[in-house]
Amino acid sequence: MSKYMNKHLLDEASWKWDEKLVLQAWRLLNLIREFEEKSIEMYKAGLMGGSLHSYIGQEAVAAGMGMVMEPQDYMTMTYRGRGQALAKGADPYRLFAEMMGRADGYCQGKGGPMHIASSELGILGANGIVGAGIPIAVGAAFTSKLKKQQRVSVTFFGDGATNQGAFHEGLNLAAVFKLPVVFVCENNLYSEMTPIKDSLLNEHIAERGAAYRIPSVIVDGNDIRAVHEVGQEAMARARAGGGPTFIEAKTYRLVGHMFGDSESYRERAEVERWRQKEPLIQFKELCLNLNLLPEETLSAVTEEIRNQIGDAYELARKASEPELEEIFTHVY
Amino acid sequence: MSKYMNKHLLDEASWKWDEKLVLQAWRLLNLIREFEEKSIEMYKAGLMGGSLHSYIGQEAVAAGMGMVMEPQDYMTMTYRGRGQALAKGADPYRLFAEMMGRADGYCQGKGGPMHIASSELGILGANGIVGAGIPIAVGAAFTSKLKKQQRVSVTFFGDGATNQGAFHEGLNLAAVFKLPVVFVCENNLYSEMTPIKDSLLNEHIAERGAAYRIPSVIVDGNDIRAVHEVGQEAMARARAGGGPTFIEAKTYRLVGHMFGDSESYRERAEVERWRQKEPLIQFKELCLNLNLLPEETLSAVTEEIRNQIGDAYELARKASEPELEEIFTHVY
Amino acid sequence: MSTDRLISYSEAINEALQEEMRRDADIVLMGEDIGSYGGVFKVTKGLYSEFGAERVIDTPISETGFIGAGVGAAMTGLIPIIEIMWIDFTLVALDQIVNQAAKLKYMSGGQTSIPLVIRTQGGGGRGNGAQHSQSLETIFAHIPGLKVVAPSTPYDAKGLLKTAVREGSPVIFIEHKMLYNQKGHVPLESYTIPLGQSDVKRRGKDVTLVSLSRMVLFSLEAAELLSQEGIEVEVIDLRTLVPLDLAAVIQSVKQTHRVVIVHEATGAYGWGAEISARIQEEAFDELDAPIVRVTAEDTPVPYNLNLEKEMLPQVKDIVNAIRKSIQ
Amino acid sequence: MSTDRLISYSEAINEALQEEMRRDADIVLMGEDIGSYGGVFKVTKGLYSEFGAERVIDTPISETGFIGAGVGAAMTGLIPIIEIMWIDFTLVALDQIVNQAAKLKYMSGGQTSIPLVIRTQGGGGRGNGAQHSQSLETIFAHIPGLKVVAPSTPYDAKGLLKTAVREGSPVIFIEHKMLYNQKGHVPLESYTIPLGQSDVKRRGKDVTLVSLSRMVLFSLEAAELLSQEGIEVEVIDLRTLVPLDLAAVIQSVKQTHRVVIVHEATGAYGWGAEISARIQEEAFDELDAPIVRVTAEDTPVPYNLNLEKEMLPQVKDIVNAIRKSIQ
Ligand SMILES: Cc1ncc(C[n+]2csc(CCOP(=O)(O)OP(=O)(O)O)c2C)c(N)n1
Ligand SMILES: Cc1ncc(C[n+]2csc(CCOP(=O)(O)OP(=O)(O)O)c2C)c(N)n1
Ligand SMILES: [Mg+2]
Ligand SMILES: [Mg+2]
Repeated sequence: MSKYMNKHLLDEASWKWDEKLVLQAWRLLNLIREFEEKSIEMYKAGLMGGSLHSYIGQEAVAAGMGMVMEPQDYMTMTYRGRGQALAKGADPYRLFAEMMGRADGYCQGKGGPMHIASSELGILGANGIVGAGIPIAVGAAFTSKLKKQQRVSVTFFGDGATNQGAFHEGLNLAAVFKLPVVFVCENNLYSEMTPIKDSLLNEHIAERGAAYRIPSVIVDGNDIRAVHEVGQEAMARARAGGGPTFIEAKTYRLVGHMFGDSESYRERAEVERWRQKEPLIQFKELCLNLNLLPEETLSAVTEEIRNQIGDAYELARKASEPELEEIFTHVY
Repeated sequence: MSKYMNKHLLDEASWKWDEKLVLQAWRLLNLIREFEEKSIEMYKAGLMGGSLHSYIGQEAVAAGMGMVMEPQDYMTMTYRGRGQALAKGADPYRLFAEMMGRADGYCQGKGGPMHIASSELGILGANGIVGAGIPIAVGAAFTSKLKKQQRVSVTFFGDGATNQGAFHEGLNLAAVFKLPVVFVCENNLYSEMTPIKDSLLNEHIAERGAAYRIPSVIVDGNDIRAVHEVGQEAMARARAGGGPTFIEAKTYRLVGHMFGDSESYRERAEVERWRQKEPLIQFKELCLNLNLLPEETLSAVTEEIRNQIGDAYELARKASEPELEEIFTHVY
Repeated sequence: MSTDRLISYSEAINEALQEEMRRDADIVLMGEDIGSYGGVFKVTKGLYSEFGAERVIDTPISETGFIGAGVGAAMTGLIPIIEIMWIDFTLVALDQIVNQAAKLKYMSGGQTSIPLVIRTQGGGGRGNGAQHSQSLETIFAHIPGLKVVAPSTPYDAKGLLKTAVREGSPVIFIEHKMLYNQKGHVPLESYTIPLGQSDVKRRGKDVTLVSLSRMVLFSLEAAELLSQEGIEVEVIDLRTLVPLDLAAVIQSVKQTHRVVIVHEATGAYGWGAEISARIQEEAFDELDAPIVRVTAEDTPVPYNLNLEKEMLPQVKDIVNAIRKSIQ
Repeated sequence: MSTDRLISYSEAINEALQEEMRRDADIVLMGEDIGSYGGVFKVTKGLYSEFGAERVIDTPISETGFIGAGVGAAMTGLIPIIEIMWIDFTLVALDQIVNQAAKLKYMSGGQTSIPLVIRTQGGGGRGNGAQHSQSLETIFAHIPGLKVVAPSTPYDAKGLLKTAVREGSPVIFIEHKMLYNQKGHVPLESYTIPLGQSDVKRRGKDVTLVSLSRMVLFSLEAAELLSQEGIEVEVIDLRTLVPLDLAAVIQSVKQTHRVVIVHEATGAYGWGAEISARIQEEAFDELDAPIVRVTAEDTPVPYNLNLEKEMLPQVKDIVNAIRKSIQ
């Protein structure tokens, strides 16, 4: 293994979170899951345009990183990016509103689900072009470095995105200029309907980060604790002027690439195997086994968030449409 | 070091070429050098359009590969590519004619020095866009594999080109589809006026080949024997269905990036140091030291080639211009 | 057409691919998820099982890489048909299309041919947002060396694609996402349609309307509406922008003396301008009124479906434009 | 202009960069070999020594990477001016220009601004061949969200670049390789020129000629020649395609009733078509003759210098077109 690459192993014995962190993690995981479930409902109800790319199964990556990002940090993500937006502090109401194209949406209904952005939250934007958000995040890190701002850029992308030229160019720039960027590759084993193993030869995608001499780490992306740990280290390195880090979070999406995907390219058994390891169940069991939080508290949080999401959704359904003249604003 | 990467070391003790090979090598080295010297004369005389990117100092790479390529093999190269064309068997007259935009030129004067191509020689074309020839060579290898043709694609490019997205995507495709491609990266330490060490962090560019799990080898690009040896192995692997090889040939261009380059970005002393190691002097000394060929023979070859090049040049100067109507042919 | 059937636009394209691949073993398909999955729009359905992984190739997400590989394959004896899932993604690979595929024959003095088809789909109407709804045909049409096809019906799609594959030079074949499920008459017998031949989709004596792709359908709706008022619109479907069948347009203009051009691409510097400029260059004295263009507004495509409708040309806009033209 | 001097087009651009960088510390330059070497066309000469490696950044050869980084930097408080060495290379990075820079403000509902200038150079005339001689301004002009500038003189280049930098939105600033050494009057005093304001480079009553970039110089030569015959051509230098100063063109057409449009871009689907279409849309009754376009032929740019001349518009072609227009 290259000296720029390592496999993260959580030290179960020494691992310790206070109750606040545990609760934060559980809330975030639930927030994303509930939001995603509701989004499917919304899509089925015909309330959205375009396609819906669900994040179910990958929540621990966004949530773990969300716990270590500061409000001033920058973020880019993909069409599958509502989870990361929530983790960065986005308001579910404004997210739903955007997905339904309403004036109260983050982008006034002009962006849609693939283009969530929030300048106040440092969310530079989700991107519909595979790989394109990577150099943009690198550029934000460039500003941060030049202006000595200690703002870190976190960019989320998939395994398949690592085959794009933009990935290559973006990583190299960050490495050469030693920029405060954290590259988070969510390896969910598929790029749309194509198994990633058919699209590259690397056993670990982290090999690709290491090729630019960027410290690269493989982490269990379904374990929020693990993501949190490597994320924290990466953010600290970036903030201390140590340059970029590449994180390969091994995870799995439990639903289709987009709503309507027949999923003919994978066995149900494979999905079921991964369902056993899914981040919420995993973390819940941990909480119970280690007596971190009682079952009632956990369920209460889930319930509370479910209600919160339900309310936000209902509110968003009633939100007003943008004025037609809005097509002409914000062009230049 | 990655198991996909190794440093070639010529075994001086066991190295052996018969006289035919020695002569072939010397001829090729001289052919390219004389051609390049004459090209500068031509450019100075105002007989060419555009820019002239000289290959002086890097001849052993093209020549060494030229010795191992078969006529049916495919090749792509760059604006700096007359050397490789000669190594692949191109006629100096038709090259000069093309550089002067004449009807007898390989491209009827419509391509110019940056776009030398010869379908009969398998030269798919030099390219003016950095990195762009790489996927094209990969595509030719694709044909070869599909049609079971045993034709290998050789693609030449510079160190700077490895920062382009097209490089990344091309190498990955070749790796995944296990195509018969030999990637020859001529690391001459500069990408135009920028030292390559300012544009990437890798100590060896071969690291980048290895990142795709392509067998990658570092070779002394100024030693035609070394290039020949690694080239032979790479071609054999490709022909046997073993897939691509990446060769990093460490070399140096002894003249400016293009004619007129002030070379303000490097010390004269550096150039002089490399001049000591330049491929022709190196090979000539070897021939003399090992008694491979007598001084007279070597000089006679140089002389003969100089005359041949001189004649080709004079002939090309007199070649006719293409008809003006030719602007409308070959568009579709 | 004795053996006429109704099939969809995507089925028609699928048939063209299948027939051509059966005819010529040098044809290969490349693209993302086009193999066993059959493509996200299902256009390549069944081809993987018939022709196998050697000829129906699932590629990594690297459009520059595989379009470039397509160019190299085309130069060396194959006929690659490349699917670029959305036309918006051609922009990550435009160098290989514009600097390479379009120019290599010319730059090599005719030594090389690039028999390459890039199939892609464009247009709006599904709320896919600004990066998945563009109509970029003008960009390609402006580049010498590329032919540009954009069919409006299953019949045309099949016949034109079969020709494109045999053209021996790079063809950008632009499908429309909102047409995939549209059904139309397609004979069982094999046929081809030459590039550069427009088609009069409706005869009329009052106005010449020039369009292509989905906007032909909108135009026909508009023509139908106006016909009820006694205004007869001749709807010419260009089908290809390069080569351009200007002769047919001019001929019609000589009858109607009025022109409306309809396209889904944004207006400014869009292809309608070329048609307009050409008509006034070649039939200046025939024009009784200014040529009117109906196009998308000069903005990115907004996500909200109402806004998207407002931004893209609609039937009512075409009706208004025709009225304006005959005033 | 009391302190008038003659300086070259490249010097004028260099001055604009220097003045703007002194004015605003958020401006950074990015590009290949622009640092201590000063750029292959020497346009950034001296800036590295004045502003240092932090603000004058030599990038790896990765246009997608550093244009993308420029977009990200622009969103977060910097004003990047990016040099793309040859306009032909924008094609390796068009996604970042067209799908990102041009759309992010819109897609974010106005939350984001992209104050970004892409400086590049195009055009033929040096025998650089098909991949280094293109005039691609039409492509950019067709994309909503991009402003497009192409100056013909040192004075315009300086004034327009200074404005572009302050524009707060993406501007494609296209220089011409054959103009870098052209000298012209540039005052010592600071000035700016608004985008969207054309300039009458020569007054005339007989024909309105619309052009930009190097072709303005050719057009002025043609006008000079014809003036000797008593034909007075009004030469309008558009200077920017987006925004487009159509009003000035229309005003002139109302005097001359004849129009010639001259550009170096290939003709088919080139920007001249838009000007032509717009004029006939807005001044149909003013036209006494068909609008004539003088453009490059619809082919790649051949290498041979004679062929290149034949393919690109020349003074004699412009003269002929004007004659044709006033026939
Ligand atoms: C340049 C480009 N090519 C293709 C697509 C179509 N596309 C959308 S998502 C996707 C798969 C991406 O896979 P991965 O990066 O693994 O992310 P995941 O969807 O698994 O989160 C593809 C091919 C695109 N959006 N952009
Ligand atoms: C896409 C692209 N960007 C920039 C250039 C301009 N350019 C021409 S050669 C060159 C340097 C290439 O360096 P390298 O790959 O090391 O090759 P070398 O010239 O040293 O042989 C550059 C930047 C180009 N031709 N294409
Ligand atoms: Mg994936
Ligand atoms: Mg180099």
